[in-house]
Amino acid sequence: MNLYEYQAKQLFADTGISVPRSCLAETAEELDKCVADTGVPCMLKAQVLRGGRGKAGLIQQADEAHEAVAKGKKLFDQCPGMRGVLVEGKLSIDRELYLSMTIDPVNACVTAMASGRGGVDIETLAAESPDEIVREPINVFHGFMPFNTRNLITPLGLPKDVGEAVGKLAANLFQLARRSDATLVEINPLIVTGDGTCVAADGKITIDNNALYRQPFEHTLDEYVNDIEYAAAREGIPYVQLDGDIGLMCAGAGLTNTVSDLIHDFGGRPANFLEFGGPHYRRARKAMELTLMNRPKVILVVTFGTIARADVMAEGVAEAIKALKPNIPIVTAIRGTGEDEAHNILRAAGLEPLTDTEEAVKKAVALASAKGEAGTTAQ
Amino acid sequence: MNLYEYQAKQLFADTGISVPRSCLAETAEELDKCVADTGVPCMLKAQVLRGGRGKAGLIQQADEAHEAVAKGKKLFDQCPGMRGVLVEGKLSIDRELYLSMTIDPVNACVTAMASGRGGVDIETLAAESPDEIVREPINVFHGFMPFNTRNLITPLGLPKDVGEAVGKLAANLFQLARRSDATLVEINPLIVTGDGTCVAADGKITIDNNALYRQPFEHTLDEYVNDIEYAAAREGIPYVQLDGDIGLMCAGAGLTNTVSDLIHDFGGRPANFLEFGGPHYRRARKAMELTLMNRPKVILVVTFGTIARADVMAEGVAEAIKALKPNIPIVTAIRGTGEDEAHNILRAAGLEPLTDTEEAVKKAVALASAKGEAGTTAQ
Amino acid sequence: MSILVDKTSRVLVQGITGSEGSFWTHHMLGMGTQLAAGVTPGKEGREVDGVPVFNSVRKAVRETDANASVLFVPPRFSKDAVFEALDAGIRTIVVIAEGIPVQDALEMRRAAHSSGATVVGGNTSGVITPGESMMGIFPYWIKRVYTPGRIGVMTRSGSLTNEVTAMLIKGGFGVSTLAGVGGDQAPCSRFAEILTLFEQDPATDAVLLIGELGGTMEEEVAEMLANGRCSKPVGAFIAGRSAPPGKAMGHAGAIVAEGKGTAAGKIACLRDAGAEVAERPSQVGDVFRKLLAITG
Amino acid sequence: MSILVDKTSRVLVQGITGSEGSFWTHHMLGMGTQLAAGVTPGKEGREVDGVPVFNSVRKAVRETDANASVLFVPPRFSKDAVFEALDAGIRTIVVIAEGIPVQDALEMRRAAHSSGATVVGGNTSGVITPGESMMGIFPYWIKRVYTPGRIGVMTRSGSLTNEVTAMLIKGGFGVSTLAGVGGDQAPCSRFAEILTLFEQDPATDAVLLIGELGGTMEEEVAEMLANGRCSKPVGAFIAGRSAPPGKAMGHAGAIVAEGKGTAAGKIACLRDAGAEVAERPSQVGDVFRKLLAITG
Repeated sequence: MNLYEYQAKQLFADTGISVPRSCLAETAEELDKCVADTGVPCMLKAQVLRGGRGKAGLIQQADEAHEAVAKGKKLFDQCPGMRGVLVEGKLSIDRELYLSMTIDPVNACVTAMASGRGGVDIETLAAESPDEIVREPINVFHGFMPFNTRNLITPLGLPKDVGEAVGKLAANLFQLARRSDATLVEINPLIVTGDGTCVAADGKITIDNNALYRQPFEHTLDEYVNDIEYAAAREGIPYVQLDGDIGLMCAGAGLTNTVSDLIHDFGGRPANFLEFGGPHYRRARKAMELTLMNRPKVILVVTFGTIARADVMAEGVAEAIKALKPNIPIVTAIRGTGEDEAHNILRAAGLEPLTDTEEAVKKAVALASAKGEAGTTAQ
Repeated sequence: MNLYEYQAKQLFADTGISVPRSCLAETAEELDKCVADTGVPCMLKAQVLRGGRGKAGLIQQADEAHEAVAKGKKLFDQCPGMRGVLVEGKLSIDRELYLSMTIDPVNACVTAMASGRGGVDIETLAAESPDEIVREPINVFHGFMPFNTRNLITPLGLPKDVGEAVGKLAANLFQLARRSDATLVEINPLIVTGDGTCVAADGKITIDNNALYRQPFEHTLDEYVNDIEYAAAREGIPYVQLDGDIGLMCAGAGLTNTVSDLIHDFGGRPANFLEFGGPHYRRARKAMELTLMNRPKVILVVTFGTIARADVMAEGVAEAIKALKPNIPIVTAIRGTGEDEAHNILRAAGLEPLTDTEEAVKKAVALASAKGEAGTTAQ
Repeated sequence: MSILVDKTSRVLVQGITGSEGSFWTHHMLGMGTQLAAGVTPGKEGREVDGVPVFNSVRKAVRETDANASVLFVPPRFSKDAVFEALDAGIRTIVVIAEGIPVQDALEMRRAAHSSGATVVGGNTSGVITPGESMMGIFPYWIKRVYTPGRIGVMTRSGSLTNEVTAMLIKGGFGVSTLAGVGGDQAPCSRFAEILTLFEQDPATDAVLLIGELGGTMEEEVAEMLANGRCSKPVGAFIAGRSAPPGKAMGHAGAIVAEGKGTAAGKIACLRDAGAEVAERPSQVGDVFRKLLAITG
Repeated sequence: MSILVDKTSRVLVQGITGSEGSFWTHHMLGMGTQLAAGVTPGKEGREVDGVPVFNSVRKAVRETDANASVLFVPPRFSKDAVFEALDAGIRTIVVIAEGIPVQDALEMRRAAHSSGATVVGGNTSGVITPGESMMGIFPYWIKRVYTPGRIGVMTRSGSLTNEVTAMLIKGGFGVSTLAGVGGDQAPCSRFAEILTLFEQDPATDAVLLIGELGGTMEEEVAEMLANGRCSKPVGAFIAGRSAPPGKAMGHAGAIVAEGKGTAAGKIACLRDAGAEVAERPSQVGDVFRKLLAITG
C-alpha cells in the first residue's frame, strides 16, 4: 500500500528527518488558510497516489498567495475526490540528492541507494548512468553500521558536513523502513539547502500489506483504477481489470496467469484477472458478482485445487448461477480434491464439466468471438 | 563495575520494571525525611558494593519510624563513607522468583536464567538443585523472541497472568542488559505480591568497564579494599592486593600470574599483583610507587615485552629508582624488544640484568627470606 | 534419494493442534510421512492422530529426535516459529503460511543462511517426495499428479503445479521431489538453491521449473545454467506472458516492475542458457522427452 | 602448511595509517607477510610502506583480492571494522585491540559464526606462522621465540607466550603457527576451535596450550581430548595457580568466579583428558619430548 506524500513526510518528521514547512488543505476552502500559514512562494501538490505528478501538472508553484489559492483550486477540480493539496514552503536548492531503501530478496537485506543526482527518475538514471547510483546492502540483524554509512556516502563526494548529515539521515531512513514495514522508502529529491540543511522535498513510502496488522496505517483503496477493482479490494479478492470479454474466475495465481496466457494464445482477450482460490474458495458468488460487473461475453472457470476443494467451488458456482442468473455462457474446468463430486454438481447445474484447461480455454474463446450468437447459457 | 542497588533499581524503573517505593538517605540526617516519605514498615539497606549484606547485618527492617531511623543511623556507623541507606517500603510477598541475564561467551549469547525459588543464593541453588534453574540462550541479533519467553517461563509453572508478567519483565531485562552494556543483571528475589504484581526487591547490575565510555555511569572505585588498590584503579594500572613481602612489577597478565605461581612454588609470597605492560609500559615510576606502598622486602621486575619495549621499561625502572630511592633490593628479568640496550641501562643503574625468570624468582625469594640482612640495595 | 525430505525424515509439525495442522497431520501420516512430534505451546501431553504434542520445539527435538519441521502457524507468528526451530537445531523447515510480512521473511531467510538451514516458503504447498514423505498440503491422492519418478519439480505456485505436473505425468514421467518455494516477494529459499539440491540428488535426472512473472528467481536459474553450475537438463513453464505491467497478479511476487521480471524475459534468458521452455502446460511431456532424448 | 595465515595469505591492514597500524605494517612486511592493502576511511590513494590504502574494505578486496585482515582499530570501532570485513567477504580476521565491550565481542563472535569466518581476538598479539607470515604484533625478531617448526601454539597471553615459547624453542622445537586468542572475557575464537584447525594441519605434530585461570576455554579443550576429537598430543602450561578467587588478574578473562575456572581445576581436567601439563615454563621442552616420544 502506498502512502500519500503528506503521510510519508509526517513519518520523516517523526524520524527526525527535516521536511518543508507545510499544510494539508483537505478541501478547496482550506487553501486560503494553508497558504497563509505556509507563506509564499510555495508549492502546491495534489495528494494522489499515482506517479508522474509533475508531468501531469499536479504539482504547481506560486509566488503570490492569490495565485497559490487559484492554482490549488484548479488541482481540486482536476482530481475530484482526492485526499487534498499539500501546500509547502519553497526551498532554496543548493544540491539535489536521491536516497532510498528497498528490499533485496536475494541477499535478504535492505538495500540503501543514494545518488548525487536527485530529482531525476531513478529508473531512468539506473538505465543511463548506473555508476551514479550507489547501492549498499544493510544486514537486517546488524542494522545500519558506520561502515555502511561510509560506503554509501563517500562515493557521492559531498562536503564533509553534508555527507555526515546525509549519512545520519540514511541510517534514520533504514530504521523507518524496518519499523514501518516498508518495502520502499524514497526521498527524491533530497534537497541540500544553501545553509547545508538536508530536507526531504518529496517522499514515497510503500507499506507491506501483509504487515498492516501491526502498523497504524489505514488501508487506503484509492489506488484502484475503477469501481470493480475497488470492490474486489474491499473484499480482499485478488482482481485486476483487463480489457477483453472473457470473464475469468480461476483459483490460484499461477493458474490464472496461465489461463490468461492461453486465452491470448488462442486469440481471445480476458476481461479481468480474478482469483478465488486459497482463503476465498468458498466465495464463488462474490467472485461471479465481480466478474459480471465487467459485462463479459462468457465466464471461464478454471481450478485445480487442494485445500480449495473442487466440490466446494463447484457448489459455489452452481449457487452463484442460481442467485445471479447470468445471461452468458459459463465454461468450467474444475479439478482437484473432490473433483468427481464437483463434476456431478456442475452437470446438475446444467454445465459441462471439462477437465482439460486448453479445451476449456478454446471453448471460451470460441464463445466470446461468436458475436451475437447465444451460447450455452446457464439455466 | 558494580552498580549500587539504588542505581540498579533506578534502571529497572526506567525500563518499566516495578520496584518498591523508596528513598535514598545519603547521610544519617536525611533518614527522618526518607522514612517519613516511604512510610513504615520499611526496609533499611546499606548501599555498599560487597555481597552478603543480609548476613553482615547491613539490611534491617523496622515497623516504626523511630526504630527505622535508629537502625539506619547504626548502618551509617557500621559503614563509614558509604553511599547511603536505601529506605524501602516493605512488600507483601506471595512468591519469590529469581531472574537474571548473564553473558555466555561460548555460545556468544546472553543467557536468561529464571527460577521459581528466589531469595536463595543462586550459586547454592545451582549446586544443590540445578533442575530448578531454567536457562534460555538469547541470540543477540534476534533479540528476546516470544519462544524464548515460553521456554523460560513455562517450566516455572506460574499462574498464567503472573507468567505473562514475568515473561514481559524478562524481555525488558534483556533489553536493559544489552542497552546498558551489563555483564550481569540480576533480580533476586523478584517478588510476586498478593495482587499478582511483580516487583524487583533487590537488584544487582555489573557494567562492562570497557563500555563505560558509552554509558552514563561514573566509574565508582569503592569496591577496592584498600588505599593502594584504590590508587592503582585511579591510575588504571591492574593491581591486586596480596599479603606477602615480594613486591611484583611485571608486564603482561599471564606472565605476572606465572611469576606469582613460581614465587609460591619456591616458598615465597608476593605482596601484590601489578602489571605495567601494555598501555602502561612507560609508567614504571608510578608502578614502583604503588609497589612500595606495600613496604615489600624486595621488588621483582619480570617482563618479556613486544610493544612494551624492554629498553623503555628498563629506563623507567632506572628513573624510578633515582626518584624514589627504594631502600630494598630490586631483582630484574627484563626481556623482549630492545633487551640488549635494556640490560646496559640496568647495569648502569647498578642492577644485575637477569634473563631467566626462574632464576630471578629464586633470587627474590631468597632476598625476602633473608630477614634483617641488607640486600643488594639499589643506588 | 530425493531432496529435503524422504522416508527417513523425522518430521515435526508446529501448530499441530490447530485446524489446518491437525487436518494435514492426518494426511501427512496417510502419505507415509514419519511424523515424530507436534508442537503447540500449552498443549503438551496431548496427541494428534497418535503424534505426541510438546510445548516447545527444543523439548520435542530432545525427546523425539525430530530433524525437520513443517509450520502450520499463522503468518504473524511464523518468524517466531522458524527461529524457535532453528534455535532447536532443526535445519529443514517448511513454512506454509501465506501473508508473512516481508521484513519477517528477510529475517527468516537471513537466519536460515546463518544457521546453514533450508527454510522453504512461506506461501507454499510445501515439499513432497511422492511415495515417501510429505511436508505440506499436497493432494497426494491425485495420482495423475503425485506419481513417483525421476523428475525434480520446483514451483512458485499451487494450482498451476497440479496443472503442469499432471502434464508431466501424462507424458510418462514421475516426480522425485516436488518443492514449492512459494509465491511471496521474498521467499526463504530460491529456485537456484533448490536446483543445487536437485543437481546433487542421484534420484533426479532432470528438473521442471514452474515459474511465473515477477522477481528474478528464473533469471538466477538461467545464470546458473549459463555458468555450468547445473549439469542436469532443465525444462520450464513460465506463466504470465500476457500480464500487464505494474500490477500484482495474485501472488505478491508476481509483479512486473520497471520492465523487469516479465515472463517473456524469463523465457528468453532460460532458453539462452540452454533450458527448454514449454509454451503451454500440454507441451511439458514433449519437452522432457526431448531433454532426456527419449524417442517414441 | 599452517593454520589461519601463511605465505599465500593476502593480508589487509584495517587502520593502516594510524601509528600502531603503520608501525606494524612495516614489521609485518619485514617478516615476509604479503600485505595486499590497507584501509583507512578518507585516506584512499596514500601508501604505507608501499601498501596501497583504500577507503573501504569492499573496495580494497575488489582491487587487491585481499583475503585476510588484521585490525589496528581502537576498541570502540572494532565491531564496525569486523563487520565491514565480514561484509566484504573476508573470512580470517585478527583483532588486536584491547578493551572491546563484551556485548560487541558477543556480536563479533556470533557474526563470524554466521558467516563461516574465523575472527581471532580481541586483546591479542595475533597470529604468526614464523618464517611465512604475521598478522599481529609479535617480536618475530627474537629468534629464541619465533623459530619455525612443527608445534602449534595457542595462547591467551602476550608476554607469557614469549616466556613459555622460548622454553619450547630452547627444548629443540619450533612453531608451526602461534595463535593468540586473547585475554578477554569473550574472545571471538576459543582454544577448542583453534585446536580443531591444528588437528587438520599436516604441518603441526603437537599443540602447546598456554592458558590461565578464568573462563572455560581450557576445560573445553579437555572435553575435546576426552571425546577423542583431537588425535594430536597436547601439552599445556596454565598460569595462575596462586591467584586469589574473585579478582580479575590483569586480563578481563582471568578471574575465578564461583569457584570455577581455577588453574588447578584446569590442570586437573587437562591431565585427566590425557594432556601433559608443565608446572613451570622451564619444563615445556621436556613435556614435548615426552609427548613426541623423543629420547635424549
